[in-house]
Amino acid sequence: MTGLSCRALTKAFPGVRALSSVDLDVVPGSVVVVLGENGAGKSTLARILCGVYQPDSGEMYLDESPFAPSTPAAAIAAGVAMIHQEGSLLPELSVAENVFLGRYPLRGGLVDYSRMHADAARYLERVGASLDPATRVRNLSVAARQQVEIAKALSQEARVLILDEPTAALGENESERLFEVIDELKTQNVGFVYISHRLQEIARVGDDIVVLRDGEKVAEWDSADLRADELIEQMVGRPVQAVFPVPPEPSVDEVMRVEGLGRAAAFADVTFTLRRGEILGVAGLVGAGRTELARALFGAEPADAGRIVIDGAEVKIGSPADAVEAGIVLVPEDRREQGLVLDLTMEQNLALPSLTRLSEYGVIRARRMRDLARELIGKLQIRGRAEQIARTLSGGNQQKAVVGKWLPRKPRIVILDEPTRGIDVGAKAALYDLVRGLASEGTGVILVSSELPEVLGLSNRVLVMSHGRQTGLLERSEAKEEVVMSKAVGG
Amino acid sequence: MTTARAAVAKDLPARARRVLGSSGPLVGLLLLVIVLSFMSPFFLRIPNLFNVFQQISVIAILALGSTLVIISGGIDLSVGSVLALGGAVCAWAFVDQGLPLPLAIVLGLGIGAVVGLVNGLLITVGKVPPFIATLANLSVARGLALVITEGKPISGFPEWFRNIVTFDLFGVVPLSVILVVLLYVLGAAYLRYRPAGRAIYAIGGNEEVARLSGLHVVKAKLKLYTAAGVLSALGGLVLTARLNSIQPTAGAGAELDVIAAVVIGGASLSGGQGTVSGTLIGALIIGVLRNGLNLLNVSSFWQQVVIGAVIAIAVMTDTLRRRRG
Amino acid sequence: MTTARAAVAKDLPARARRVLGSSGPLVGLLLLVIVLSFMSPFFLRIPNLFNVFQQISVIAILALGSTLVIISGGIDLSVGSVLALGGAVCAWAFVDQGLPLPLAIVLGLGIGAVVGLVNGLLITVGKVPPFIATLANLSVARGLALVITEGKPISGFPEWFRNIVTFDLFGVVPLSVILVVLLYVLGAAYLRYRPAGRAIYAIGGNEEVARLSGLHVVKAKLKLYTAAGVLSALGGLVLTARLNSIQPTAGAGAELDVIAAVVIGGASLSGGQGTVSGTLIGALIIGVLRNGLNLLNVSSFWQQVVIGAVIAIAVMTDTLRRRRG
Amino acid sequence: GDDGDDGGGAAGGDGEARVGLALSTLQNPFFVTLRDGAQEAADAEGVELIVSDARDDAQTQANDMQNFVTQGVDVIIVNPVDSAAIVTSIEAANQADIPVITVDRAAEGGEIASHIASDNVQGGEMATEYLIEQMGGSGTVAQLEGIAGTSAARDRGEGFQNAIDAASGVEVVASQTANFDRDEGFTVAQNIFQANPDLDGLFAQNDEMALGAVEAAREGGILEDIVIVGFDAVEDALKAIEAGDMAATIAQQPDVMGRLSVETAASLANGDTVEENQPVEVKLVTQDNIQEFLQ
Ligand SMILES: Nc1ncnc2c1ncn2[C@@H]1O[C@H](COP(=O)(O)OP(=O)(O)OP(=O)(O)O)[C@@H](O)[C@H]1O
Ligand SMILES: Nc1ncnc2c1ncn2[C@@H]1O[C@H](COP(=O)(O)OP(=O)(O)OP(=O)(O)O)[C@@H](O)[C@H]1O
Ligand SMILES: [Mg+2]
Ligand SMILES: [Mg+2]
Repeated sequence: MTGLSCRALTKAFPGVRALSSVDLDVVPGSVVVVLGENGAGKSTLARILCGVYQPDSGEMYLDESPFAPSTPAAAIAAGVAMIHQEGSLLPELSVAENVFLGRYPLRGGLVDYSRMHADAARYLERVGASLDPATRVRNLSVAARQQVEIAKALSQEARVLILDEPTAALGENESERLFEVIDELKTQNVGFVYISHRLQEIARVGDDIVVLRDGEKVAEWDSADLRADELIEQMVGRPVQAVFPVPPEPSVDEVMRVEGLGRAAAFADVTFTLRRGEILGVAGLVGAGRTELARALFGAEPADAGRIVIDGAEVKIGSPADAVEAGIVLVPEDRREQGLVLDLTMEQNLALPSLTRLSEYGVIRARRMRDLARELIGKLQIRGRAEQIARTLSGGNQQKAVVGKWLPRKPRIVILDEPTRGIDVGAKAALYDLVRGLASEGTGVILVSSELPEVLGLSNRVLVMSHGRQTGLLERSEAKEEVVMSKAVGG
Repeated sequence: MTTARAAVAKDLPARARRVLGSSGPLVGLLLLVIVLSFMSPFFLRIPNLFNVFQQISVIAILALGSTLVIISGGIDLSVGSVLALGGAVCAWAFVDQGLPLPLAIVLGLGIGAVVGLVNGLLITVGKVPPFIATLANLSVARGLALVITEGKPISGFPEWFRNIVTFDLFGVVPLSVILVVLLYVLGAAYLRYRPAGRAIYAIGGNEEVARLSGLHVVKAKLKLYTAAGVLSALGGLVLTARLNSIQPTAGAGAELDVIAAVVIGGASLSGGQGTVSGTLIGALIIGVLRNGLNLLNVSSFWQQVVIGAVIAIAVMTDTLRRRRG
Repeated sequence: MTTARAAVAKDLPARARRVLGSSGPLVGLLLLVIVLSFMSPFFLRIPNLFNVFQQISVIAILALGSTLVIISGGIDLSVGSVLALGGAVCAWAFVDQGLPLPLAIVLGLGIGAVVGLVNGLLITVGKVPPFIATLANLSVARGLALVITEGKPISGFPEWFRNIVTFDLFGVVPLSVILVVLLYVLGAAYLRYRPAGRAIYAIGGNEEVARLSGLHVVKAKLKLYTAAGVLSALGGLVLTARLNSIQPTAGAGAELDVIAAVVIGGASLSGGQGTVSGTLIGALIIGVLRNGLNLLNVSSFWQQVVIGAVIAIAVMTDTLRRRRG
Repeated sequence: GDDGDDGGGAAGGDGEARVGLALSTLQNPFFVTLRDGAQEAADAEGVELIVSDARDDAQTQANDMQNFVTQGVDVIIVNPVDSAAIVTSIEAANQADIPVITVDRAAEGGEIASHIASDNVQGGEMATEYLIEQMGGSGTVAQLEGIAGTSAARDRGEGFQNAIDAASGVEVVASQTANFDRDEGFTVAQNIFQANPDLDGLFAQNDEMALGAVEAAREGGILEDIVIVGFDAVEDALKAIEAGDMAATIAQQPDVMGRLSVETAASLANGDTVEENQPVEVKLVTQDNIQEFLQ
């Protein structure tokens, strides 16, 4: 048969068997969806297909001839390209250069910038991003970067395209735009491997489904029209309640009051109160300034206007250290750049905010540190060991660690920026329980998320932002999807 | 998409900056020139300005190679030693062995290529950090230069060899200055218009991403370090021609000057950033400073204090300004 | 019972590694010692081994500070100059100004702290890259040392000052060796058991993450560079005591030796990795190599070649071995 | 040190002669003393002295010379880093009609108005002959070399070798570099003593290394058994000779060289003729004549 097919792929890392004897067929003009919990081996499989890793055993065939790429360059040359889960853009280069990295259009042996910019603009338009190709990627939002990644993969004109969680950072419009591109390419006989944790997308894009659990293929269907709970049960191995827990009733005591907060060129005039045990959702379109608000509340980039009052006293938050001192913590949206020190162990990462608390007479108790790490790993069901280097954890498990490291500090206010990005359904449910648990213990929670159902389902109240302005503050009962959307668009 | 439009507007000064290179070092250089021309009547004379340029020409040639290496995220500490080794091999071949001078020159450049290639192989195949690999060759190349010269300067080149470098075009522009300008124009064009040049920025920005994007990282690095070796040896030949002699100790400590020029010029030692025009300005800043302090007859002890302070202040105001802008 | 024993056995190498740091450099050191003891009958004698340790004591003291700085993702090029400045200030205060020696010592250490603090402020507040900030102070501190000493060595200390460093405990162990061991034990404990020590790894691994985890990054860096300055000055005092004199040129070029020791010891110049025990082994490798080549009376030209080659090979085999697992 | 840094160099002189002194290095007490001698003479003669320091780099020195020509000084005194490399700079000065005086080290070409120097080879011979004499005419010796490739290291090493070749029954068991540095002198000497426990004599190519060797010998408890000879007669070495720790050193009189060179320059600026060769005596300093040198 034509297309890409894999037989009995196996791959082990020190301490884990990431893939055991997995078969996969990618038929031209169709989309195989690969599902599985965090750490199930999805990215490992994808990386083998595109030459980043070599399998320990097993074979691959491309159009029936053996295919064993030893470098990404070889795979790209053979027509297999990939969008990596963790991003593969260079912030200091322009959008156009990122798109055509290594394949610049030339004229007389020299890079032809005008053609490169024109071509890049074409691909960008195709994914619905109207970005200037000359902009540096550093200046782009996470969502825009993801669109550049997609444009880059498209420009490789691959016959097999592997997408590892391409929509994790996209809003609904941008996602839909991507699906249209996929539909179009399917008609041109491109085959896809599509990895995602967003089950609601699957029926929209998928043709076949493969489920991995602990590195093994546990189920496959040649239709994507399946009920979510069925899929979940296969992935997790047990039924999971996919409904949002109703938030606990907050106390009347206010823990935080924010008045007229703003930061030049980012957002302005945000005013709200947060009560003890309240979950305040923050909704908005991509680029609305929610991340900027969260960072300002945490002192990462301090606000330059307005005031923040905690427990009745105005506080000056000029740095994250100040915020932590005041009992505010932030789970940032970019876990790899801002959440974890990737080359340190899980234990060291989890202990980072609590170093002084883990010491006695100024000396760290190694045993306590180890116990703390083990406890958090158990509590959050992180697939990983305390002494494992953080870089080698799967994306979703890294995300859990970023949340987990703050728990021992028993914060008064927790700000979560896109906390469920890239984590599996089971983990999501666990995280929702965790958030609810924090709230019921009296912690104030600020939840920033691009997944509207999540915000609406979890929050007591919802703050809506648009173009850096606060356009609404809705009670749970008023916060219906259409109302929030109209305010998010600018109403 | 207001976001996109805002981004474009925000990027406009960035565009200007891309064309001019970072303007910071240039401002620093101009300030220095203005201050010095008020302090010394000799400073702003045309011959003195060409003197300064000629005085930095050897360092500038070394720094061109180092700019590429540093943009790629590496470092080259062996520049000064390779300079001596290149000059020594050329002098040994011509003066001691009686080979024709053009062949001797090729041998001199060749040994530079070899040391550079060894640097590259140690780094890519041997996985030795660039700092250590080139530090090792700093030591090895210096040792070999001493062995070849038996520890003594070698001299005795024909007049025309010297003229290649010191002849003054139109009576004022030394040929070495023209050589430097030519090399820098080529370097700038390479970095901007050759795919291999662009790849250097990608490798320095994030080597893993460069690899995932299908670039041949190992090959690129080997080329880079070899080029840096050849340029260092070329610096040695220019020096030999200018002084009509090569000392085995020539260029000792040059690595710090060279790296300083590159970093003052706006490159980052963590890679991915830098321009050759910036480096030339960085080298000129150092050269102008030394020249000015000489003209003002500042004691050599205080000179070191002043040079250190000016470099720190120049880089500090530049980064602080850029941060605000 | 058997299981438990098996588990302990399995954990032994891992534990040993944790205590000793990465085993790679240690293996290199042992190999070197074995080879040299076959080549020279004098090498393996106890007094010679203590000599080597004592010979590296000054570099080791400097390298301790640099280890912390390098783990934090920085670099300190000013170590050698601060050594000279610390010694010079102490000598100037005692010999020229007639102040009591303890006060002179405090002044010497104090000037080290000041230069270190300036390094730290330039880096944190001035946003100057560590390479440039400390390069500037390499120049400034050396200039000041030359100014204070007027370019000449200063000598004339009481006998007891010398004895602090050179007295042989039990007839064989020089006090300077004990000082180094003590400092290294403290350094290791600090990195392992003090929250501030742990924070250094996080800062070097990813400064932004450290900041967003609520660590006081600026304060931590200021402390670090100040400590490195004090240690460099302490190295200068040990040198002054040992030679009963301080030269204004003392420690010139020491920065490369110091960084080499740290990196051979397994630290990464990109930060986040490294141990003080590794650094000590790195310094010993350099010391043993120089000692052995002296004992074998290898010509000074070839010595440089051999030292460079051995360092490259040592680091290469270590990284390649580690990569294989 | 006031290093003539009264800064007024730019002002130029009304009638006052301006003299450029291009030194190979100032990070060495020998040349600091030379500079001090020159400054003294300059103050006495009413000459403006501009000093540059090439830090032992031939290229830097070429730049320094170029800067002197640019400033139009009346006379240049140069202490070449490299005798061959300096020639082009001297020729440039000749072309600008600026007379050039060489001091301490000669140039291989160009027009030299006067050469003022002491002989390093001869000094090396004198020192080594005395060393052999003190050893009783036979035994084992070691040498501490200066920075590889510098002329002082070469010339003194040559003198050492000449004296060794002339003697019989003396064996050189080690010759290692300690880069003119006291600390390295200590380290390398210590290592040499380990490999040669019954070493009889040690010649160091400068006093700094000799003093390092003295400390190493003291620490090894063999200071009594070994004859150590240095070079340069720096203050610490004179004290060490007085105390009996060192046997001898060579006094080069750098202050005399400095003074003489500025006086010669002043004569040249006045249009007077000067001696083409002005040798400055080197002297062997031992315990017998130490009082002459100690002030
Ligand atoms: N380089 C590596 N070294 C060691 N272990 C690794 C490495 N890469 C992946 N692993 C491990 O292999 C397993 C599979 O990881 P993989 O990234 O394939 O998961 P995933 O299914 O993509 O998860 P997610 O949904 O969270 O992205 C995990 O246990 C992970 O910790
Ligand atoms: N690292 C950055 N550097 C420069 N500009 C940025 C950066 N991150 C975001 N921006 C810009 O800041 C603006 C607000 O982005 P922000 O991330 O706060 O929005 P958001 O509502 O949180 O959306 P999302 O996080 O989903 O992208 C956008 O215009 C974006 O382009
Ligand atoms: Mg994954
Ligand atoms: Mg956001």
